[in-house]
Order: sequence, then structure tokens, then C-alpha cells
Amino acid sequence: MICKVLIANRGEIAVRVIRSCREMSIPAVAIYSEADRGSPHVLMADEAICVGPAASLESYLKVDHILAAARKTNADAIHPGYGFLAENATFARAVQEVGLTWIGPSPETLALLGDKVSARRLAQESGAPIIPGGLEPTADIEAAKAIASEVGYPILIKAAGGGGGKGMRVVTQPDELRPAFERARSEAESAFADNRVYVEKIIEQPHHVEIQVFADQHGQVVRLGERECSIQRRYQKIIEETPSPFITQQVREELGRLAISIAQACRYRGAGTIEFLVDKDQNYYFLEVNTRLQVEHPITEMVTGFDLVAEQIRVASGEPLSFTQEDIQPRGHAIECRIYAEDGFDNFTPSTGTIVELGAPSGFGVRLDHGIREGLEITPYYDPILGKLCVWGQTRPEAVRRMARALEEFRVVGVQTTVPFCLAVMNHHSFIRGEYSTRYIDDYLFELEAWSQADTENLSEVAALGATLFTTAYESKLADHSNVEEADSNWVRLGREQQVSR
Amino acid sequence: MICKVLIANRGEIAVRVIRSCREMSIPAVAIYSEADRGSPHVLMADEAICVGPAASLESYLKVDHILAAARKTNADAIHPGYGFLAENATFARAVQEVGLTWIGPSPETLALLGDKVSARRLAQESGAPIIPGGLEPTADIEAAKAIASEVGYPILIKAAGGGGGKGMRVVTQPDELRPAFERARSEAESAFADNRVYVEKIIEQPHHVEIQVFADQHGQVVRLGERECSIQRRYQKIIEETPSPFITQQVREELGRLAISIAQACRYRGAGTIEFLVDKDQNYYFLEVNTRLQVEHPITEMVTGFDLVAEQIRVASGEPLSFTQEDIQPRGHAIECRIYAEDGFDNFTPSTGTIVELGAPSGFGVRLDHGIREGLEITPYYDPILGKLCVWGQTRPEAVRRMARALEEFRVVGVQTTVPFCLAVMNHHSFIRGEYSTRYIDDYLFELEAWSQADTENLSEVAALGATLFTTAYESKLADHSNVEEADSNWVRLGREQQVSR
Amino acid sequence: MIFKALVADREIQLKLRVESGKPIVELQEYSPQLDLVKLTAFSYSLLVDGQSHHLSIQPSRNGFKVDIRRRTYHVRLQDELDITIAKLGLKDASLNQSGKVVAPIPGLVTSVNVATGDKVGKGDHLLVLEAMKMENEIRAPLSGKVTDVHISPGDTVEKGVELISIKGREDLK
Amino acid sequence: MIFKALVADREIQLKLRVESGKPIVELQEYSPQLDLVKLTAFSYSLLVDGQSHHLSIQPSRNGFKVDIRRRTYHVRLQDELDITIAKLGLKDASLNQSGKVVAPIPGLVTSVNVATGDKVGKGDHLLVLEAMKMENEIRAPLSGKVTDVHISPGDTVEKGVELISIKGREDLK
Repeated sequence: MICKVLIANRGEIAVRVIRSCREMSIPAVAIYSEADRGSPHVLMADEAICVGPAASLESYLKVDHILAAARKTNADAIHPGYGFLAENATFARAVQEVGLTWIGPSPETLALLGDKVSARRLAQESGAPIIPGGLEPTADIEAAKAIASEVGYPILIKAAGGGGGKGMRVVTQPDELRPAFERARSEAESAFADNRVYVEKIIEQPHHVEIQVFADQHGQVVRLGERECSIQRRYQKIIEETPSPFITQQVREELGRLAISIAQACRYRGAGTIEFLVDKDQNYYFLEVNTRLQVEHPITEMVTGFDLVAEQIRVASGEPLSFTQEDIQPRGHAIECRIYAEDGFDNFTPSTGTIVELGAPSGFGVRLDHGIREGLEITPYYDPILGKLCVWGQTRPEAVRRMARALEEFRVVGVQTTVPFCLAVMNHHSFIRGEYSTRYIDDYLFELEAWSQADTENLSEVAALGATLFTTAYESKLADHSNVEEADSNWVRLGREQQVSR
Repeated sequence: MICKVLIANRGEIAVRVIRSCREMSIPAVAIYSEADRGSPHVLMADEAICVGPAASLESYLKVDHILAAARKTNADAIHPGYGFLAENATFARAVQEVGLTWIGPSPETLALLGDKVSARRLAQESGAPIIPGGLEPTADIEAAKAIASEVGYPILIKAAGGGGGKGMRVVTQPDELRPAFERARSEAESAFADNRVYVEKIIEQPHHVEIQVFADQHGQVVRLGERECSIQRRYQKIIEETPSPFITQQVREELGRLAISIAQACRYRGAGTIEFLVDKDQNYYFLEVNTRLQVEHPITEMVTGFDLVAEQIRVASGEPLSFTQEDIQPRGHAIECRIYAEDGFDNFTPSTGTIVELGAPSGFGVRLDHGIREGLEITPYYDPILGKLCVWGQTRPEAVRRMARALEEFRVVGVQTTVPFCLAVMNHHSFIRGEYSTRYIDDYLFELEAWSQADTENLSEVAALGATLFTTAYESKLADHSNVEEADSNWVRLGREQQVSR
Repeated sequence: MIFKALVADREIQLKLRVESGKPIVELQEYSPQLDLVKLTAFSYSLLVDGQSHHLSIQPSRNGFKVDIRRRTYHVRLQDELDITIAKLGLKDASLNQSGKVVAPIPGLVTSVNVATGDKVGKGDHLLVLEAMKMENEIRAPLSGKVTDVHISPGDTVEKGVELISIKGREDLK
Repeated sequence: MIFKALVADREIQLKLRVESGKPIVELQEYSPQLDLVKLTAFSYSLLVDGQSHHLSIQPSRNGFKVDIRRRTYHVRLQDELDITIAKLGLKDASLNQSGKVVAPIPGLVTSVNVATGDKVGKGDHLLVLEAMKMENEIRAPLSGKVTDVHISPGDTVEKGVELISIKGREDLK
């Protein structure tokens, strides 16, 4: 049995893991960079160890410092969260080599699924369609031509070595292929030191749908339903929901079966997510496997009722899964909005600053996972995620309305967040009808912003009135319902009194 | 359809109702006393109207002020919450007479069930056992003697006119009856101006179990499971859970059927709760009907998934129930801890003061309904409830552990609360096993307090270290992760700068 | 007092008076019932005719940062003087790019900080012009050399009168 | 410096020194690694050998109110002087109920606020006794009339010496 867990992460996911540890009566150790000394994950943990300065490379990615922290605190297991070292096979192996339990799939599985080619081959062998052309990358124009004519135009050229849009080209006709291929290859070479590219069929109006799977060390594999993650900005998810409002029951079943087959084929262990693209005609293609807990796991927890982090810890301890496939009966509808420190109506540019006010939504069906507090400075060092607001409803319309209500309640002052953007989405006809693909933000950002600005006339007047009264308040007198004096000023007053009385 | 709801209440329940209104896109009007100007229910409402000074009699109980507020804001319905005027037939009638919708049972039902005798008679006619002897009160010693010998000793003498222990006597033998009866009668006379008393059978180790019912205006009546509310202080609930860990499935079914019969017999409408006492041998007796939303309704919402406040509003609008008996499939286990501004280890004495810090628990399966904020003064004018912490778990043990975790996360600084008491209960063997009756606090308060003090040695040392470093911090320098400057001091600084630059 | 609030590209005209200790604000011929109370360091509750708004108000260098309903508005309040200046069409007259520094309003020169031949930087304080009970600091509209000082402390000037001449760096080349 | 902390009916001995700007606290021959940072107005994070504690610390009239794990502790810190006085068994000697005001420690009388015949209330400042680099205000142990002043400013007194005599109100009847 695991006796003490070190969480090799920060922010909301570290807080999330601490909570399950505490419910299992397992002490939790936080690590922190110097920039995070005052972060909630440090405050909530039983123990906290500094692993280096602000830069991730010097702290959260510093394997030897993390292992030293585990040794120092006698932690016997490491939970990597998501991001940072979560899918790093070398780290997982190092953890196991010093005799600690790695809460995640085996290093071999991480390596196998971390490689695009081997992952796609595994998926294909398990019966999952892959995007036509996308099995192996090439640097040869003749091979590219052959693939293109096989899958049919338009095609997409995509760098094998990385992502983020670099080395990407859309080709609609055969005579455009050669110049596009050459440019993509040279971009890929300079960006990733790897000039191979994929030549893939273009998926029109694609949906991003993923299946949550869970496997124990005794060969049991289950699936916990799908998540629709098509609302993305910069290829990163921002709003997710389950069940998908788009896929048919038949596709749901097929994806679920394929996900299980893939997990079985690589002897998967723990929590994993099999990602698929689904086109407008419900054709689906394997994308990749996320060999860790997903950011958006809470919505699956809300509809199934199972604590996935607790299950990860149990499975890593060698226990069999605590539920069977039959026990998994999703109920109702859940939605997640990721709260990033970004201005959704200014190109999602990251926002830094100090959170001077934090009003968290609450009430029936609302769950907030966050790693912030009033007075916390949001630094530019890490991922801009502040937290995740999730809601559950009996029905999708109820969940959408509940999310809108919760977002309206959410007060974060000091940094720009994606709260206004998400609120606009909850009030947008296309999302309300459940009709959207990964093109959603491209198609509707203008409408969303217009909705968000609709009551500017009234609100700007209220703002002007507020500022005016604020000004006069220092001439006349403002009713003060704050009732709080700073410890400092108490201290100063006290010091004064003591000086007097001595 | 209801277009705007005025909430004739304050605090956490007003906030609760506002949330459902908002999810239904119905504007919500708050009322407030002068003492509550800065309370969250005022901040969250769409509109807020002052109805008088701090004293409830001058504000929250002032019927004409409340009706004037509704008229002023064009509210067309009134939700009374619980307490204050919620079960007041006169108020309900006044609301209807000015043409507003009353969100609750009809005034006639309120009057019928508000009277102990008529309520018990109705229950008995509906087939529910009542406590032997308890049908009608008497002021006659001969009648008392007859009842006592019929129900068998020991018996309880209890004032008909009120509660709170006044005029209450336990009689174990026939020869003690006359003096006890005389004393109880004279106490009752002076306390309630009513010298009639009940002579009842004593229920040993009683459990308080209640059934949630819901009825629409079209004759449909459903039940939403039971709540076990046996953990009480001063005859007031403090911890509730559903399902009951005590009653058998057979008793559950019988109580449910009786609850429906009673609701049908009085043509009930809206949300109601039928309360029963269940003795250690699973014998049960009708107690009373609460003709309103209960404080503890959230745990029923968590296991059934239905929003009871939204349903109240729909039913009051004349809509049929949105769910049938078959739709109600309770899932998992839910627990509520009431967070009172009271010191659980000092006789539950109320605590007033300013909330200088508020750290709300969150995460999977946790729901917090509260009506407080940092800087809010807790005044002595109203019920000391600050909020309700509810958790859901797949199983009872999971829910108990989750509640313990959530209570550990809960930070309220400035007033004493029942958080430490509830945390001790979650860690107490008898509660963990689900073995407790209404005698729980009497039996175990000492053990609970001992648990709560167990780590005093270590913590007092930490407190001493904290105070020492705090002291030195003003000589050397303390790392400041608060990053917040008061608006005031900004203002002062700004003023200074402006003076300089002009 | 008449304020003008600049917020979200709008100009909102406000009249403010204090009646029995309470501020009354008139907004386009209409006085809403207002009640502002402080909640915490930055957080305020404002009732406008009973409509409840939970605001965050932070004074900033240029006015106020007001957060309301997940939106941030920057509010600048202009008082009577500013408005009068603007009406006279002379707002920022002293900050034009010509070398002529003229009086934006009629007033009394109370001090002069420069003399002929001085080099000045753009924005440097040149003189103080007292008008409408306010001391108005007149600054250099451009960097250069003072070629003439037309006034002395104690002089009363009409609006538009040239006060100081500056030859800009460009001209000096 | 040696502190004693009084908390929850316990006395905790603490040694404090500052090394390269950082406070080091020794606790029963053991120095835990300590790190205290401020979070918000009242809220602090304290790491004790890596053990994480989220505290609220509020100075109060008698010391500190420290909230930790839903418990409130009142902490009083006594410094060397206080401890020395306590050791000498003379703590609060000047505040007994007799009419004799004696020196609780050896020291120098720097000022005297009362004269023979004055009426004083309980707690009134009588004189200042400088000792151990601290000015100690000596107060009246009871209400009454000053019957004798035995010292003047500049006098050095031994501990236990009578400084002032007061006849209590009870005695005056």
C-alpha cells in the first residue's frame, strides 16, 4: 500500500491530487518553485519542499531535485499530475529505479504511446482507423505524391516532429503539392531539426472526442464514457462536455470498444485517454493516447461518480479496479470551462498580475478545482490555467444554464480570465444547440464578443456612478461593511500603545 | 409563468434561491435589513430592497414592508425560504390576496399542518402511527392517568403550547404522575399561557427520520427518499445524511408510502417534509410536517439530481412535476454539516464577530451553500447558521472521508464555528459505523472534544513558533506573498501624487 | 458640481450635489437612488434604484479601474475646470507642437521657472497660471531652447496670449 | 534572546537568534527549519521542517491570536526581562494590594509623577524605574492617597526597596 505521495506538479492539479490523498488518509507532499512558495498547493499539502527557482527547467522539471524531495520526506510514490514530467518515460523509469511507486502507466507504455508512429501503428493493429496518409511521415516528394493521390485532395502537410501549426500546409490541387511540400519540409527542419512530414487527408469540421479508460495491473480494462473537447483555441481545449452532443450512440459504442482494445494491446495501466477525430459524417480516426490524467477528468467523475485520482492511487498500489464496466452508468450531463489567465477577447493573450479579489461560485451541481487565492501573483512562468469550473445537470440544457449561472457568480479581479469568453459561449445559440466543431472559435468569436459587449452602455454608466460615489466617499463618509483591519495596522497600533504604556 | 421572484429571507437560503432563479432566467429580488446591507444575498440578487432595521420583527417579519418591496420591484411571486414567514398561513394568504404567487403550500394546508392536533389527526387517519398518548393534549389529571396506564410507563409529559424543554417531565412510576403533572401544567401555563400537556409514551434512543415529498397542482405526489437527522443539539439538527444508515429497507418503504398518503390527504402542493421518530426496534411514529423547503434539502438534491428549488418555482407556476416516481433513483450517499457560528465545544454558544478570513472547501463531491464573505460581521440578530457543507460519495465511507477532508479545508477566522465539532464527528467511531440516535451528542461530546484536542501539544508549539517569527518579521523582513495594497492606500498615495504634480 | 465621466469611449455627463450628507448624482436629467458601501479592500456594493451591482474599484493613475460583471472599465472623471477648458477649445493648447506657449485660460501668472536662453525638455514646467482657484502648471510643448519670456510673476493674462516662445530642436539644426 | 511562549496552558522555551538576516529559533535543544511568509492581511504560511501550516496571526492586547487547523490559540511571548522578573519572584510586586509600592528590580528612578497628598487611582502611573535598558512604568496597586514618596529622580534603588506609600480608600474611611 502507498503510504505517502509526492505530487510532482503545481497549481490546480496538485490541489486536486492532495484532496484525494487526504480522503484516503495518505499524507501528501507538495513540491514548489521559489515563485510558488505562497501557492495553495503548498498551503494545503502536509509537507512542502522547494525544488528550485521559478523556471520550470530548474524546478518542476528537475528530476534529481524531485527525487531528493521524495527521499527527504520518505514519500513512497509519485503522482505526476498532467504536463511537466507526466508522460516522460525517463522520469517514470528513474522513479521506479529508486524504488518508488510511479502513479501512471509503465515507462514502456509511456515510450510506446509517446511516439506518434508506434502509437498509430498500435491503434491500427487494434482496429482503429487512422487519418488516411497519417501512418508514417516522409521526407520524399514521390512518396508524398503517392499518398496524396491515394487519400485524395485536399490534403494536409504536417511536420512529424512537432505541432503548433509550424510546417503545416493545406494543398487543394496536385500542382500545388511540390512547392508546399518543399516549404513545409524546410520549416519543419528548422523548427524541429526533423524534415519529415505527414501527408494526411483533411478532416472537415472535425470534432475532438476522447474516451476515458482505466486499467488495473490484473488485466481488467474499463471505459468511462467519452468527452467532447472540440472547443479549442490554439489547438488547446477550453470547454469540454460529456456526453458528446454530437456523436451517435453507435459511434459512442464503437469508439469505446476501440479504446478498450488499444488499452489492452499495450497492457495499459491506470488512467488513460484515447483521442479521436470525428468528421461531420461521423467518420472517426484515432489521434493519440494521453498517458495520464486529463485536465478535463472532473466531468467524467461527475457523471460516473468515481474518483479517478483515488482510483489511480489504488491501481498503482496493485489493487484491482474498484468498479466493473457494469458499475459505470453515466448519469446526467457535465461541462467543464477552463479558467485561464487569458483575455478571451484579445486573442487569448496571457494575463499576469495579482489576484486582488476572488469570488468562487458554488451551489448545487457546481465544482471548482483551482490553485489560486486572493493575493496570489500570477507569474508568466507556467501554464496560464488558474482552475476549472465544472457543472453537472440532469440534462444538457440544465447544465448549460448552471454553467452560465456559475460563471456569472465567478469574480476574479486583478488578471483577465476566460470567464467572460466562456459565459458568452454558454449564451450562444450554436453551443446551446450543441452544434459545434473545432472550428467553433474561428467561426463565432465575433458573435461571442458582440454578446459580451451588449450591455456596455448600461454597465459603463454604472461604472461611472461607482467611480463618482467612490470619489465623494472620501469627502462625505462611505458606509464600511468591510470590518477588517490589517494585521499590520493592528500591529502598528499595538506597538504605539505599548510604547505609551511602558 | 413566474417572471420575477422576491425572496422573503436572508443568508444562505436566499443565496440558494437566487441561484435557481438565475438558472431559470428569472430575476431575483432580495430584501434586507439595515444590518444586512453588505450580505452576499444582497450582492447576488438582481435587485435589493431594504425592509427595515436589524430586528427581524421590524424587517424580515414585516409583512407590509415585504409586500411593498414586491410591488415596487414588480415581483410576481414570493419565495419564503425556511424560517421567518415560511410556514405562516396569514402571510401566505396576504401574498395571494395582493395577486402574487406564493411559492409554497396553500394557506389552508399551512394552517392545517401548523396545528399539532389537526396534523396528528390527519396523519393517523392516513394510517401513520402517532406516539401513543400524543393525539390530544389534556389539562385533566384523570385523563392523564388513563393515558399513562394505557401507553405504559415510563411516560413523557410535554407542554402542548410550545417546545424547548419547558413543561417537560419524565415519569417512570404511577405514583410520580400527579406531582409531575401538576408541575408541568403550571410551567406550561406560565410559559405558553396554555396549561394543556401531552402525556406520551417515551421513545427510547429515538432516530429522527424524515421523508421528502413533492406534489404539483395536478394531483401528482412523489417522494424523494429519506434523511436521517438524529445528530441534534438543543433539539436542532446539525448533521444530516441520506440514506439513513439505520432504518431497514422495509421501514424506508413504509415511511415513504405513509408520507405520500399524508401529502395526498391534505392535497399538498410543492416541497414538504414528513418527520418521523423511529425507535431502536424500528417502530416509527409520525411527528410533524414541515410545510416548506428544509435546511437539509441539498443532500436529497445530491443523491437524486433534482433541483428542488427550481421544482418549487415550476410547481408554483402551475406546471406539472418534471419527474415521476420512477425517475427518482437515489444514487450514492450524501451528508450535510451545518456550519453555525457557535462553539461546539462550549455548549454551542453563539459567536459573533467579523469574518476576517474565509477559505471555502471545494473539489469533487463537495457543495457549499453559504451566505457569508470576508469582512462580513456576524450579528446577533438572526439564526446563527452561516452555511451548509454537503458532500456526496459513492458509498457512505467515501462520503464520511470526503466530509472530513472538506471540513479540514474549511477556514473561517473571526468567529467560532461548528466546523471543529463536525470534523470530530466524522472521525468518531460511532458515527463512522453509522450507529447513533438523537442521544449522540449527550453520549459522546466528551470523546469528541478529546479527539479535537488530541494534537494540542504539537499545534500549540507551531502557534508559538508562528507568533515568534511574526514578531521577528518586523525586525528582519518577512517574505510577502500577499501582493495586495488597499484601495484606500492607493487612493491616498494617488492623492499625494496629484497634489505634487498640479 | 458637474463631472464628465469618460468610460468605454463614451462621455457621460453627471451632476453631483450633496444633500444632508448624502451624495446625489444626476444623470441626464434623472437622479437614480444610489447607495454605495464598501465590502473589502477593493470591493463595493452599489445599488442603483435597487439594481444590485458588485463592483471592484481601484484608483489608477488616470482615473479608476472599475470591474463590473466580469468586465473592466477605465473611468476618467473630468471636473468643471477640465470641462470648461475643453469647451473653450483650448484644452492642451499649451501642449501643441508649435513653439508658442499661449495661456489656455485667463489668469494670473504666479511663478516663472525659465529664462531666455534656457534649454527645456518636452513636458518641463515653465510657469504657473492661477485660474479658477486652481494653480495650473504650464509645460513645454516640445524640447528646445527658450527664445523669449513674455510675462513675469504677477502679470494677469487673457486667454490665448503668448507666454513663452521656444525654438524646437528640429528648428535648431 | 530567550523567549518563553505561554500557550494553551503550556510554557514553551524558545531561543531566538538571527543568522545572516534569517531568524533561527531553537526549541528544546532543537532548531527546526522555519519559513514564514505572509499571504494576506492576516494569513500566513509556516513551514516547520517542511510541515506545512496555514496560520492566521492577529496581534491582540495580550499577545497573539493564532488560528491553526480550526483551533484558536492565544500566545503570549515573554522576553528575557519578564522571565528574569518572574525568576526573582517579584513579578507584579508593584501591583499587590498593599499600600507599599516596592522596586520589583534594581534600577534607576528616572521620573516621579506623584507627590505626598496626591489622590491616585488604581493603575495610575507613579514613577519610572529604568532597569535592564528598559523604562518600567510603576503603577498604583490600589486607589487611595499618596502618604509618602521615598525616592526622587536620579536615585538608584535595590530590589524590594519601598518607593511610595499609598493609603487605600478602604483605609481612609
